[in-house]
Amino acid sequence: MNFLNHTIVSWTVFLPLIGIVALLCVRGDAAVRKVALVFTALTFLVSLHLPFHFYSTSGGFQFIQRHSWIPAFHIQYLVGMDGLSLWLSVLTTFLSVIGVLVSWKSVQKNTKAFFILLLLLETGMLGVFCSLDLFLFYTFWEVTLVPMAFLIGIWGHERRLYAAVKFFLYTMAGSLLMLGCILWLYNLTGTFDFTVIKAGLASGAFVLSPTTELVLFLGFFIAFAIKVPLFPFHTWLPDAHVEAPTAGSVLLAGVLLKMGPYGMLRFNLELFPRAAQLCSEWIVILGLIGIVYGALVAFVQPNMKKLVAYSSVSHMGFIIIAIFTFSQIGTQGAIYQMLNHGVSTGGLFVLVGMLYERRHTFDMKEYGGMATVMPIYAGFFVLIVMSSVGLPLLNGFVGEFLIMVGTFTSAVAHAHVYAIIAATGVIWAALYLLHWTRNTIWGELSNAKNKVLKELDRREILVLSSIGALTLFMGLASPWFLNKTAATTAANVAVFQPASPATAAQRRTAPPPLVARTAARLTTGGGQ
Amino acid sequence: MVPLSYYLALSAILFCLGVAGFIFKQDIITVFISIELMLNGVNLAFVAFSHALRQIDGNIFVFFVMVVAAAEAAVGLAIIIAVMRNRNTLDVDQMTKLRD
Amino acid sequence: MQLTLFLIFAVLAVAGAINLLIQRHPIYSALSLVAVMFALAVEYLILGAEFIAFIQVIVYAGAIMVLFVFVIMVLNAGEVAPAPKSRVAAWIGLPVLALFAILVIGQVYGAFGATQLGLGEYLVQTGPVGNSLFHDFLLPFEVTSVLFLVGVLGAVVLAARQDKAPKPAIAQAEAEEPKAMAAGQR
Amino acid sequence: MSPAIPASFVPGVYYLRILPEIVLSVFALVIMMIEGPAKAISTGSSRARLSACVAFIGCLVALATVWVQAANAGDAFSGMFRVDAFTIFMHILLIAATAVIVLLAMDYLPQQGLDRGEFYALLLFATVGMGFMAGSVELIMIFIGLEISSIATYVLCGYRRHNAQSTEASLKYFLLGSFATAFFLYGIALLYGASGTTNLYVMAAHGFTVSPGGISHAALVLAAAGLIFIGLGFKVSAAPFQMWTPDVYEGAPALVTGFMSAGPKAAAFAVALRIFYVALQGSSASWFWLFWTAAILSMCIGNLGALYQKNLKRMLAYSSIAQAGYVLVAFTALGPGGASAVLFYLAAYVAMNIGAFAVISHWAHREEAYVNLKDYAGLGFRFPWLGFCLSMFLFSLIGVPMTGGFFGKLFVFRTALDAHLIGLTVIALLNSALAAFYYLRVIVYMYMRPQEGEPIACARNTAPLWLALASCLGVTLWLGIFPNQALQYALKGAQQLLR
Repeated sequence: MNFLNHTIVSWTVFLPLIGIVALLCVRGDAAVRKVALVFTALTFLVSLHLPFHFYSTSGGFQFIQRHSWIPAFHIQYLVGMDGLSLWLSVLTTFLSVIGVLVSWKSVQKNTKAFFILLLLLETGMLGVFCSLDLFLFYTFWEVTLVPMAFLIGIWGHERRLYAAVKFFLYTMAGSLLMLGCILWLYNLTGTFDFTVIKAGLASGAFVLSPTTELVLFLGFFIAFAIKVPLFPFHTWLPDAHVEAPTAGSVLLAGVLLKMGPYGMLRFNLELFPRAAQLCSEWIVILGLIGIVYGALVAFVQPNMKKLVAYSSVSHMGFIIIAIFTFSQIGTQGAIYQMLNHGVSTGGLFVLVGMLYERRHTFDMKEYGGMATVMPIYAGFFVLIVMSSVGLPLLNGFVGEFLIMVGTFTSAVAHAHVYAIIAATGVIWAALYLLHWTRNTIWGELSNAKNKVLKELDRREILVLSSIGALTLFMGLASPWFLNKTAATTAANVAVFQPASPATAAQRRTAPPPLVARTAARLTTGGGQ
Repeated sequence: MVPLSYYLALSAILFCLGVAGFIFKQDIITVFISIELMLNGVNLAFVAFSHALRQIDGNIFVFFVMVVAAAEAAVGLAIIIAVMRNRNTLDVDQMTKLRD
Repeated sequence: MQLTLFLIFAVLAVAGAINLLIQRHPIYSALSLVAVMFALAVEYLILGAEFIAFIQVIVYAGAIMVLFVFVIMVLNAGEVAPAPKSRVAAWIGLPVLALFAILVIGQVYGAFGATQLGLGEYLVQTGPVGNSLFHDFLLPFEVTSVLFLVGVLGAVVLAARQDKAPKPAIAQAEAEEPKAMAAGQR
Repeated sequence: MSPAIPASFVPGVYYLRILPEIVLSVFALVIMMIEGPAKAISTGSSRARLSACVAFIGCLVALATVWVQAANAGDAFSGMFRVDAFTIFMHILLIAATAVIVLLAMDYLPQQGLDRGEFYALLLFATVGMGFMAGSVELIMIFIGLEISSIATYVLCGYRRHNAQSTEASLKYFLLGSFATAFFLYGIALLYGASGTTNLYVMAAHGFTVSPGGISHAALVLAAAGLIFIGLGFKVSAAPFQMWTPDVYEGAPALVTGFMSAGPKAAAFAVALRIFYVALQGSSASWFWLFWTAAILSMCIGNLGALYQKNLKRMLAYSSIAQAGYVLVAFTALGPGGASAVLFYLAAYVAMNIGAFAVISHWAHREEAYVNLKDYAGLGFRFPWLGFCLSMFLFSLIGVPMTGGFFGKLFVFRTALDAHLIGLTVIALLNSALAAFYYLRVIVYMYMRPQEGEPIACARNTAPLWLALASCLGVTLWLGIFPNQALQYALKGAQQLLR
């Protein structure tokens, strides 16, 4: 199988594109669905090659494939994977299969176009995670934007136009900012090759002035923060989620949001560590606001889909905190939590979507006592909600625990405070998720319309059981997952480790006021 | 002896009067005539330079400008006739079919 | 002597140009332009541009301007009543124009103030012009034929009466916008 | 006069160097000739179809002869015309654009009831003019080329001569175009006076010290640059000389609008490159600000104006102003980088813009009844391929990766950054974000809005239309995905331009 290692990434990325060609050739909605399923499943299987041939001891990139693409601009087709992108790619292929399955019946209009866009989206998302050339990365980044906007705008719910345009313009603005920064970086270094830029910046071959580094950092950061979405940039998310079709919501929450933290880990931290340290406190504070704010807003949502959307804002806050406290455990937890969030929030959207298919409303008041009419559904519902809450033995627990530990033991100032505030987020999550479960699943079956609801069919059971099994598996077999990412995360945070314990202790004991310190660092050039 | 700048000043004055005509006249044909006036102003500059430089090129240039002006006049007047047939007016301010 | 000649005809040309602007009826404007052209023809002669002076009279003033006058007569174009709206343009346009004139005159004066042009110092006769046209300027000379072809085609396309009007076009369009299409009926 | 003038005999190879222009003129003449006799023996439509075929073949032959031209690079006709990589690049671009327009006309003209052969003759003549604009290195030839293409375009604008809008557009374009030409000519006169030559390369080599008086001509050259800039600014519809664009684009037949926004604009930029980059190279510090200002104004006015347009032709008119602004951003970068960015962007722009107008002119129906945004509701799913093509062109205009428009913008921004025009680049980036909104609205209408009223029956899609759409789409994607070759050509053209 070794010969496959050179091309496996490309196969994974472009199999959905071949699927699009196949889709163009078939007629009839039934055939279209089957072909889409076959190709997403095939992509998933192919992508499983990756974890089984990944050397967990290496922190560098593997499965590298390099071709010259546009020599005049020194642009290469350069793809590869490290521990960071490995699981996210597999998550993408997995959720794409789920996406096809949940759209099986709910998408009746323009089916072929729907699945073409879904497959295009898959290619884009996979490309984002494995591109090692900044230009290629940007290309794939934008490629995800267009199909997602279409999925929301065409197959969405009532206010789909508003949501689609808002989504497109928000992310477009962010990505243009990133394009500007990529070009500037190219201007400074003369290459788009991520590995070269990283090595050059680390070794001092390319020198960025502190101001330049800060501006570049912020340019990339804002683009990613919009995608995450970090607290003040999150307003597009509830609209997009609520209006998107189920498959769109699943992929949006499951994968597209992960592109933000992925980008931060990959670019902001690896390329601009000084600026990252400089800004980390502000970002962590935004993340904390996001946790609390998202949870509180989720708690009062009557709309179930909005509830899940705001819970994403809250959950993503954890990941941001973990990333910007620069501890290896925390970063491990962040990656793991990205996967967990993809699985469990994706699962929550699937659950909401199944109810919507039956009742055509997201209003929580319309439901209640679903356990009596749909016991299997209720079982899966509770399982996935528990995973999202972070119940021990399930996947969410591992990620949140690692994040807490990582944050608490981090060398950054006020790490304890961050960890404690973040920990309250877990309580908030339990609050609104259990509140929701009580209102929907338990209680009295008061609404007459709910009495005739059909139980899950085989396809739906297949979808939910695969998600449910994954939550269990990831809860129990977390070392297998975390092993693969250990070397990468260690390399990732190595830059941030304090030179000696003494300096760390010094910093922790006497922290000057935050604002004054940031200003001082700006003026002195960001040095420690 | 006449300074070159006198000729150039005359040329500039004629050109500017042409521009003024283009901006302020309301009758399409007069607007077009103003453009011809501008071209005449330019021609004078060419001939004056030609003389100052002791070169024939400026003269030839004027010749071509006249040729072009003739072709432009033929087409321009045809356009004016077509507009007149459609609209029955030659007032620039009436040309308002295309506006925001 | 030369300066006197220059000034006389310069004043004539400027007067003609101003008259062009003042006159309301296009026919007077056209005739004013003819006057300007004659004055300029004399200036060309003073500058030794014999050939240009003659074709200025024969072709420009004689042929092209006659075409103008002819069209004015055919269209029976009359005076256009001044509209209040175009005064707005005057407020914006005049200062810009004045600025531009001062600028241009200033520039050329500054750059060429010292150069004197004498009468008869340099004479361009028809022979050298022809020679030059068929050697150095062969390409533009040939290409102008394309220009004239375009002119002919343009006149044919735009102004010639058509053998038959495009019937369905008008029928359909009339239903939608009757007044815009009224002219197409002829 | 320029050096190395053959005294009395012009070798035949000189004609090879203008072979594409000769071929196009001959084919145009053939069309003019067959229009007469054929009128007696055949009906209107088949006669026009014959003319269309002749025109298309003419374009193909002309494209083929560009290789002959390329094999005989060098100066021709006493240094009037220069065949270099730049000329070749522009020739391929312009003639190919015309070929696509001819294909589209085969579909558009019969549909509009305008099926007369003169259209094709005018188109070919306009291309001859543009070819001379691109290849000439002598101001007099540039002027004549400009006039040929302009006059032909004036006529094409008024081609729907029974329509008041069309003739009004023609009149507006004619008056303002001639006005601009006069400025251009005055600029030429001043340049001639300042340098004593009209050959751009001689001018560049000798500078502006030859003229009498021996006084510094910096101010005069700046005035000349300004005047020429006004003249060309009108032609490329750069702000603040853009005011005619929306009106004329709206009134002209849709296909002619497509042509106008592509060919003549590209040719005018080629002229601007030759004049400013070559002849006025030495005084770039003084004219740089003209372009800088115009770039910002064009982008902002174009994009802001387009936001409120309901008529698609008008919207694309404003968009073309904005696109001219992006080209001007590249223009301000100077040097071979700037020139090659201009060339590449023009190529991408021509492909995507003609493509967009191809769909619009096909969808417009008789008398252009359907050119408003609301007429596009539901188009995307009822005519998936037509919708797909239009969305791809619009995405390219937005600047989404994998399209020519994106790579063009990338090249422009990169070049501007290289030239340390950071403020300008930021403004351009902001503008392209703003522009996404109105392009996107068309796509939203096509795919996401329910159709109101009776569905619009689409005219039959003809083979020429598909060929034209496919070639525009192909070029747009080619320039977006594999731009390397085109980049190399653009760079080579730019280098030879500045040699």
